[in-house]
Amino acid sequence: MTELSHEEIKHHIKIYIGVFVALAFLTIVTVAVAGFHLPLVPAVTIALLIATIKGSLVATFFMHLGWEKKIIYWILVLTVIFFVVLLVLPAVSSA
Amino acid sequence: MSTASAAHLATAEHHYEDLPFWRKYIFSTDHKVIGIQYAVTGLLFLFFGFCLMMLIRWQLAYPGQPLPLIGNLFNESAMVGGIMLPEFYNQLGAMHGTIMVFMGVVPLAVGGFGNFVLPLQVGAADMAFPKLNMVSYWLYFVGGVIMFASFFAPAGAAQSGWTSYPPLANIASVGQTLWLLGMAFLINSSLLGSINFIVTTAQLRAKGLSFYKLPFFVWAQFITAFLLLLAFPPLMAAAVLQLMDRLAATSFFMPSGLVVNGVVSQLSGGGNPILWQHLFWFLAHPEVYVLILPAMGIVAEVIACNTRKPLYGYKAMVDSVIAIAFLSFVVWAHHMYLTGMGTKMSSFFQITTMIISIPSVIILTSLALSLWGGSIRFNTPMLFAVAFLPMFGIGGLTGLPLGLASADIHLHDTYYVIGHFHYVVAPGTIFALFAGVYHWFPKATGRRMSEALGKIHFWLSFIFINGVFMPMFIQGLAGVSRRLYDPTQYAHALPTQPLNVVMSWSAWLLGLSQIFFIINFFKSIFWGQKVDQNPWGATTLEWTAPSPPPHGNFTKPPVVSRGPYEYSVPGRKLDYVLQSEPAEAPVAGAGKVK
Amino acid sequence: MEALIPYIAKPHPVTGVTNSKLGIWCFLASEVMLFGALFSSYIFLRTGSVDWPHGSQLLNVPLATLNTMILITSSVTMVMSWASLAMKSIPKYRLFMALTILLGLAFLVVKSFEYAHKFEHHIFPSTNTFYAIYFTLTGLHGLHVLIGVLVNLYFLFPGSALWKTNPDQLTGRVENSGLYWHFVDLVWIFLFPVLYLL
Amino acid sequence: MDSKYYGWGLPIDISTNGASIDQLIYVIHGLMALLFLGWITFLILALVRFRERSGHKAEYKPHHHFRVPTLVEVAVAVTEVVLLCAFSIPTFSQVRNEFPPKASALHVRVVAEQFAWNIHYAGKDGIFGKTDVKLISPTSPVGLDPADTAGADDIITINQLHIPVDTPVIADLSSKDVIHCFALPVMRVKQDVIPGQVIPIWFQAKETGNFEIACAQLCGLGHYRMRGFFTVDSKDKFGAWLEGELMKKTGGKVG
Repeated sequence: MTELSHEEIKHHIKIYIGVFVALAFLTIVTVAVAGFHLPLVPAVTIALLIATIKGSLVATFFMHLGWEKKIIYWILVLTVIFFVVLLVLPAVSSA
Repeated sequence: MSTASAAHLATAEHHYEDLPFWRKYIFSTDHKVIGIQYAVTGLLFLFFGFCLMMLIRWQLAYPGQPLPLIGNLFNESAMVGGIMLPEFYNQLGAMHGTIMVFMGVVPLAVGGFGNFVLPLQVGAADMAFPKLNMVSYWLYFVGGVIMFASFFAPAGAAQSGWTSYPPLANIASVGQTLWLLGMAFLINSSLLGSINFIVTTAQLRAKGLSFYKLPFFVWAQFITAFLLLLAFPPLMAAAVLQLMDRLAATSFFMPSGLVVNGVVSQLSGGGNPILWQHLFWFLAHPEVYVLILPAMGIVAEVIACNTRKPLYGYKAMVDSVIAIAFLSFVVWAHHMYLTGMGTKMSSFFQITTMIISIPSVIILTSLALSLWGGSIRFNTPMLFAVAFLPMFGIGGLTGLPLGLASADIHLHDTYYVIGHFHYVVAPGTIFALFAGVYHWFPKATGRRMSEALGKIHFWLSFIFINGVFMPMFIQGLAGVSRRLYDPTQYAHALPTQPLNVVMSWSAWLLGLSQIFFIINFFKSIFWGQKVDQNPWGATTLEWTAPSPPPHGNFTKPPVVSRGPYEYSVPGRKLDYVLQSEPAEAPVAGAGKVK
Repeated sequence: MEALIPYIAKPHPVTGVTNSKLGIWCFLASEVMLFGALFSSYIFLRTGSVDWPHGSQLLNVPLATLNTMILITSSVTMVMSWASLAMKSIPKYRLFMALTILLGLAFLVVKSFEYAHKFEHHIFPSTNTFYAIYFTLTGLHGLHVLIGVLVNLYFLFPGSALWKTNPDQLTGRVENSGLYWHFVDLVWIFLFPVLYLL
Repeated sequence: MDSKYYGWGLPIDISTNGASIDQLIYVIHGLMALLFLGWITFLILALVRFRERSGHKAEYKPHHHFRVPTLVEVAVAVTEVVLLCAFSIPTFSQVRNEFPPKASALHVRVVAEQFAWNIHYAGKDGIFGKTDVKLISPTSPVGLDPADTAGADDIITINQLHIPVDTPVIADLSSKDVIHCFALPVMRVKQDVIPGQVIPIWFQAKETGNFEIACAQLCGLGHYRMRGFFTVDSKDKFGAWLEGELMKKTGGKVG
C-alpha cells in the first residue's frame, strides 16, 4: 500500500468519505427496520444482511481487502470455513 | 534476502554478543535460546506430570493403603496418614492431564522443537517476530506457574478432569478459577507462537526453497500452527464464559432448577452444560492433532536420515497432513456420542471420524514403507522413531471402536479410552520427542548423547510403557470406568484389579528408567563426545549451520536447489547431498526428487 | 537485538506482503474465531431458551446507535490517519490519530454510562442469560476497544519517532493498528443488531 | 455377585440390544488384529532385510511402486464403510430411536444426584406424581408433591433398580446437580445424565440376576462410590417386590 502515489490516495480519501456515509445510512436503516418489530426470521435475515453489507464495506475499503494479496485471501477463506463450522455448532446439538 | 552482505550480519552478530546475561539467556529473542527454554520447561513439567501419575497408580493398585515413605509429606487436605483422599485423587487426575497436554508435550513438540529447528530448516536467521516469540514463552511460563501454584490454593487444584465439564467445574473450588486463568495464559502463548510459525514459514524461506522442497517436519509444524491459530480461540471464549459463570454468577452452563447437595441453586439458570463440551472439544480434537503432527514430523526426519534414503510418498504425506488439518475441525463431537445426541448427528460424526482415519493411515504407511530399500542404522533416535510406528498404530487402531457410536456405548469413558489416547501420546508422541532430543542434541550443544545409555533408556521405556497401557484395553472391555478413585467398589472391575498392580509397577519402573535419560542428557552437555556440524550425515539445512549455531544461524544465507531428502544419490561419493549444495549440470540418473 | 530479518518494511517478492501484515491478518483470523465462538454460544443459548427477551426492550437503542456512529467515524479517521502517513504529512497523521483515539474513548465513555445505568437498576450479568451474554460480549469487545486505544496512543506519541528513521515501517505499523481497529469496528457492526435489535 | 458375570473381556450380556453391540466390538477387534499383524510382519521384515551392513546400499529411487499398501488402504476404507452402514449406524438408531410402545413397557424415572441414583416408580396407577425441586429434602429425594394423589402410590428407591425380565423398560434420566453417566455394563447401556434435560433410554433384559449400576462420568469426590444395585426379577417376583415396597411406604395401610 505504501507505494501509492498522491493522486491515488486523494482518490482513496473520496472513497473513504463515501463509505462512511453509506455506513451511517445503513445504521439508520437497521434501526428503522427494527422499529417495525417484524417476526423473528425476517428480522434476523434483514438485520444480518445489512450488517454483512456494512461489514464487507469496512473490510473491502478500510481494510484494503479489495486489492490484497493471494496469501491473505487464503488465510481468510480458511478462517471463514471454520467460522461457518463454528456457527453450525448450535445446530449440531439440537439435531 | 536483500543484498545485505555478510558484514552487516557480522555487526548484528557482534552487537548481540555484548548483550547483558539476562537479555541473552533469560529474556532472549534468539529462537534457539527460546527453543531450549521451552524444551527444558516442557521436560520439567512432563516429569512433574509423570510424578502425579505415579501417585495415582499407587491409589489404583493399592486403594486405601497408606503411601509408604512420602505418604506423610502431604498435608491433611491431600492425605490423611498417607491414605489419599478422593479430592486429592481427582486433583492428580485433572492436573496430570492438563500438565502433560498443555504444559508438557505441546511446549516441547511445538515450542521446543518448532522454535529451535524450524527457522534453521527453512534457512532463516530467526523467527519473523523475535520479541513476540519471547513474549509467548513467558506467557507459557506464567501459565505454568499459575497451574503449579493452584495445588496450594485452598481445597487444592482443579479437580474436574482435564476437560473441566460444568456444572461440576462451576461448583468446584478456587483451584478451578486458577486452572482457567492458567489456561488463558497457555492459550494466548500458543496463539502468538503459531503466528510466528506461520509467518516464518511463509515469508523467511531460503531462496529456492519452495513449499514442496520443505522438510516434512516444517510442513507438520506449519499445519500445526494453523490448528493452534484457529482452534484455540473457541476454548478461550469458553474459558471466558466459565470464568463469568464462576465469578459473576452467570449461568451459561448452569441449567435452571439445580439442586446442589440439597440446596436449590439461586442462579438464574437457562444455560446448558453441553455448550462447554462443544466448545471444549471443538478445540480438543485439533489439539490432539497438534500433539501428534509434530511427532510425525520428527519421526519422518529421523527415519529419512537413518534409512539413508528419501521418504516414500513425501507428497502423499504432505497432502494427508493438510487433509487432517481440515477434517480435524469437523470431528469433535465423536467425544459426545452419549450426551443425548440424535442419530443424524452421530452418523455424521462417525463418517467424518472414519474419513480422518484414512490420512493418518497413509502417513503411517508411508513412514513404514520408507524403511523398504533403506540401509537402516539402529542408533537411539532411530530406535525411538521405529518404535513410534507400531505404537501409534495401536493408538490409531484402538480409536476405531471408539469412533463407531454403537461400540462406543460400551467403551465410552472406560479404560479403553485411556489406553487409546495414551498409546497415541505416550509411546507415540513422547517416544518421537525422545527421538528428536537424541537426534538434534548434537546440533544444540555440539556434543552427542551416549548411545549406550540411550539404548538402555529405550529398551526399558519400551517394555514398561507397554506394561502400563496394554492392560488398559482389557479393563476397558470389562467396562471399568475411568477416573475411579477406588475401582474395587465395582464388581465388574474386581477381576481386572490384579492388572492395576501390574500397570502400577510398570509405571514406577518406567519412571526409574527415565533416570538413564536424565543422566545422559546432563552428562552429555559437558562431557558428551564432540561432533562436527553434521554428525548424522543429514541433508536438511540445519546441518549446514555450525553446532550450536550462532545468533543469526547462517554465516551466508543458504540458497536451496534440491529436495529435502537427497540420500544415496547414485553416482556420488557421499551417501547424502545437502539441500544447500548448488545443483551442478543435471547428471544422467540423478533425477530430481519426485 | 534481531538478527537480520528481511521483509519487515519491504514486502516479500513472492507473497507480496510484509511480515507484520501477514502476522496481523493471522491474529485477526484468531479473533474471528474468538468472537465466532461467542456468537455461536449466543445462538446456542438463544435457541435453547424458552423466554429470550427482545434486546430493544431491555437495552438503550438510541445510545447504542450513537455508539455505532462513533465507532464508524473512528474507523474513517483511522484510515485517514494512515492515508496522511502514506502522503508523508505528519501533522495530518497526528490530527486524525488523535481524533481516532478520542472517538475510541468516547465509545468507552458511552459504554460505561450504559453499564452504570444497568448496575443502578440492579441488572447484573447474573440476572439472566440474556444479560450474561450481553455483558460478556460487549465487555470483551470494550476490552478490545481499550487495547486499540492504548496501541494508537503509543503510535501517536512514542511510536511516531520511528518516522525519522524508517517511515515505511511506521506506515506499515499504523496500517496494522488500523486493520485491528477496523476489525473491532466490524465486530461491533454485527454485535449491535444481534444484541440490541433482534 | 458371583464372578461368572464379569471377567477380563466383555461382561455377560443380558440385553436384547447387547448382541449387536458385542458383535460390532468383536468384528472390529478381529479386523484390527488382522491389520496389525500383517503390518507388524512387514515392519520386522523390512527392519531385518534392510538393516545397515557392509556391501548393502540404500536405493535412491525404489524400483517398484508399492501397489499392496494402496490396496490395503482401499480395503481399510471399504471395511470402515461397511462397519458404519451395516453395523454401527443401524444399531445406534435401534438403541436411540426405536422405543418400545409405552403401553407394554415399564416406565421408570432415574434422578441422579451427587453420589446416588434415585429410582422413581409410577406405582399401580402408572402415573408419576408431580415433583417440585423446592420440595426436595433428605427424606424426599425427588421432591414428590404430597398433595398430588397420583403420587401416593409412587415408590422411590435409592440405588435400587428392579426390573421384570423380558419386559421393555423406558427410563427417563435426569440429574439434580452435575453430569453423571448411567451405565449398566451387563446391559450394554450407557447414557450421560445431563442436568436440565430429561434423556429417555430403553432396554430389555433376557436373564434374571443381581447386577450393578455404575456412574461413568466424573461427578465429584464420591464418583467412585456411586454404585447402585440392578436386579432383574421374574415377572411375579418383581410384582411382589413392588408390593413390598408399597407396604413399606404406606406402613401397611392399603395404597
